[in-house]
Amino acid sequence: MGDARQIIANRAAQELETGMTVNLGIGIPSLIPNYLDPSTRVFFHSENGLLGFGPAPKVNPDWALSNAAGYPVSIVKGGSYFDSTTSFGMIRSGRIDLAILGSLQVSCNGDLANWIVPGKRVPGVGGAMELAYGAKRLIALMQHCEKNGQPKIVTTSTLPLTATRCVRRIITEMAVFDIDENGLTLAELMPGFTVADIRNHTEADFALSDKLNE
Amino acid sequence: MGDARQIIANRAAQELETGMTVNLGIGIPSLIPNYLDPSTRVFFHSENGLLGFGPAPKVNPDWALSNAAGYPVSIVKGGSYFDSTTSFGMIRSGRIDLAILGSLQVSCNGDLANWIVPGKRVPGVGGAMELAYGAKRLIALMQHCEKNGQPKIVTTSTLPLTATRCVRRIITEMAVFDIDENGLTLAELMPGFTVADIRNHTEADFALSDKLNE
Amino acid sequence: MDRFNKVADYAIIKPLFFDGMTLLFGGFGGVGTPPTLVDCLIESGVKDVHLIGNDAGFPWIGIGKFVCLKRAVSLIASHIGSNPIAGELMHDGALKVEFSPQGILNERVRSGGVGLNGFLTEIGKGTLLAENKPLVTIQGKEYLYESPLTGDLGIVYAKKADTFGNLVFDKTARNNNPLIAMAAKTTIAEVEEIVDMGELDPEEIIVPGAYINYVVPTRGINWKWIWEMQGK
Amino acid sequence: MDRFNKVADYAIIKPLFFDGMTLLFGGFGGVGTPPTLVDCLIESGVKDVHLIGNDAGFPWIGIGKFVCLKRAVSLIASHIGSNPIAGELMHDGALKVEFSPQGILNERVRSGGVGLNGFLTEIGKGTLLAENKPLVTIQGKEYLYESPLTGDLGIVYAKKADTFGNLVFDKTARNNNPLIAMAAKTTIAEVEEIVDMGELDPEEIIVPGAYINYVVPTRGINWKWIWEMQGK
Repeated sequence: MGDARQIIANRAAQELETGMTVNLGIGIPSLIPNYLDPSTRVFFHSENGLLGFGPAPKVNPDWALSNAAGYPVSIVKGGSYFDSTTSFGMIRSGRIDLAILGSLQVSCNGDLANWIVPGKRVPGVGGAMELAYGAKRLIALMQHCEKNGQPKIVTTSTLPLTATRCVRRIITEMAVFDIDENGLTLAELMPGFTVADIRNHTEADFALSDKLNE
Repeated sequence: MGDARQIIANRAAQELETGMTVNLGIGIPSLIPNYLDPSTRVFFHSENGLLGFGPAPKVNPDWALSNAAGYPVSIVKGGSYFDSTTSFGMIRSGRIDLAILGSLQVSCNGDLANWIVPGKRVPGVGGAMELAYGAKRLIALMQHCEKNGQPKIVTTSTLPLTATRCVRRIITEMAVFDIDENGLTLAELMPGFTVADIRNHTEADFALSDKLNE
Repeated sequence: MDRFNKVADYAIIKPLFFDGMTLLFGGFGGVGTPPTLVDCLIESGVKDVHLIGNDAGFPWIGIGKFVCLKRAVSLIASHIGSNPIAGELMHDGALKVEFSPQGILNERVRSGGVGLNGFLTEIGKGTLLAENKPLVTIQGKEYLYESPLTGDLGIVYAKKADTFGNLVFDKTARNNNPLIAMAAKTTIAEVEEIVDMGELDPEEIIVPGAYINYVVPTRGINWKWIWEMQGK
Repeated sequence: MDRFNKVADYAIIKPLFFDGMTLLFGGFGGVGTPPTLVDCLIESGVKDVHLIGNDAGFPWIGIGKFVCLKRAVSLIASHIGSNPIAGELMHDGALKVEFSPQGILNERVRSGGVGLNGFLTEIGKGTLLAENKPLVTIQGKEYLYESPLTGDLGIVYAKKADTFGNLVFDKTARNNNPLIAMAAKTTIAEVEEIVDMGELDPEEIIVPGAYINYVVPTRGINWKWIWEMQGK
């Protein structure tokens, strides 16, 4: 399972391009910097009020310099601190080029569910609704199925939604999907998986990218 | 006429108390600092984004340090610069203790008209509506009558309003009035005027303060 | 009170806490929540408090310490995941929690703080969080109405203050403190350093002193990272 | 375009001006209006421009120079008293002017800039400025709805920028520039000084570079006080 998370993060790291302003959610997305090509220079945004954070200092982390998950970070040259309304203004007004969020379910029209499992723990929504609404491009990361094998890419989400029609790409350890107004398209297979594997583990219907065959 | 303006400003200066945050409108209110007792220490607020301004520098005024009327000022110790939304947030949320505005008409219930004379010049409303709405206390300054003798303290304003039921005190060269939920009360006579003089030059009905007799 | 010297000690500010009050607190995951003021809140013994802030902190950091004492009756926040005890209290019905999307929550506090009457947004439309929120139609399009938040008392943390209450913050400990500072009837700033008026650069002041009623010196942060507390 | 080096020359930014565009401009009575960008706007020859800003400047300062050329068709502002020519154009029907209370105007620009959909207020209720504005009733009380403002191009003035577009301002020349900087599709900052990334204190940055598309060096302010121009 740990391996699947690393595979997803590794593939997701390729989505980042030099110059982008990027917000990474908690969970799998937080692993992405470990796989980022050093020549790819992006500015990471943190909801608590920081644009341009870098790796945690090796010693003596500063309690007053942390990311939105509460872990210590550093600030890169050109980075800035600001209050929470400026931070979310940036998100809602489309100044975040790419948001990559962990997910519980994604439906074939791009509806995202990632904040609540009724009857279980309800930690709250944090900034996910705004990132889903405002980021120029939203990618959802998740393991392809639940531990019990239940598919998480679905026709209609069975969980309360974070936002509707917002996910543009899904990356799992099995495949990469794109979503547009025509619905879901299987864009890439991850190493070791066939189109048939994906069909067997995906509830929603999907089209095949030109580059793929059954 | 110039004299009347100075008399009004001189009387209005007595309204300022140490510790207050004060906004002075253009026109007669801008003359008040000339009459302020040096022992009275207030913070002057300027809509363009400055709390704590002082007198204009004697030489070399700085184009980037001016008040809302566009005249050069200085900044006092403890003063701060901020953007326009912070400036008006301070106004609307009641952090301005006292606003003193020039006025065209005030009605007996405290309605203020000070921004437009239909058919004549329409410079626009500026920040007057917010000051009238948000300042903890609003004082209106004006000459008692129009040049043609027409009273400016009226039962119902004949001009478009800036805000309703906002003026708490009126200071003219003839008198000082207070306004509360019971209406208009003549509080003080300025030197040289009698209650009869005020009755003759005021359209609205008013009560007499306990300190005054007919 | 001297409006040019707002420096106070804890004996002066303790009577500002009262049963049933609405308390706005600054901080994000405990970073930037005033630790000494939270201790003071705890020591004051007040109960039935309505809390408004970003989150429920950690059980040992931020507002979390107070939440765990069950003396808060409600909390408006964006998440409570970092404080499992808050979750338990919510499930037991001992703490009423209203979730607001994080940026929307900040804007609601700001709306109250700057004297506006709420705003319209599409964020949250079609989700659970839209329940009970008025819908407003403008030019044929429906928006959620988000109400302004204000409170009786606001507590914030800053790096430096001058005696007028002008505030300067410290890196990501700024977070929602500038907004919380505007939204309460009375606001107390706990600070690392207090300087005379004129010693702060007027350009670097983030919260003008007009918003602040009291300035108190911190007794120290005593920060614990989550990995230092795990298993304790 | 290099997102880490947004420094541009006037040849690059001239094509950003176009006929019929909505232009947001920073400044308060001309203070903080980018003078070289206004000259560039004038030289570009564009017409039918919709302007949004605090005021109409002075005839010789700020946006006033452009307004006097009759190439703006509309202006949303809080007052135009400092530019009598703007008043004449309004009375002649050559310039459509919409007045907004000053703080409300700034909040409308901010609302657009931070991706919200307008707000409710009591300011202006019962006045001429409430005409044509939707009334929204919340819990039995009526408020005016104020719509967000956005635009095609925003021009602002700052003291310093780094090459990423992080901005630092100069005293009261800050005014509405930080709001205008957020509200347009494309934003150009004219600055006195350009420095490398890392040379600005991250605490003192008022507008993060994420909002800025181009940074151009000013050719100078050439400020004239009103008393220097009277009788000219």
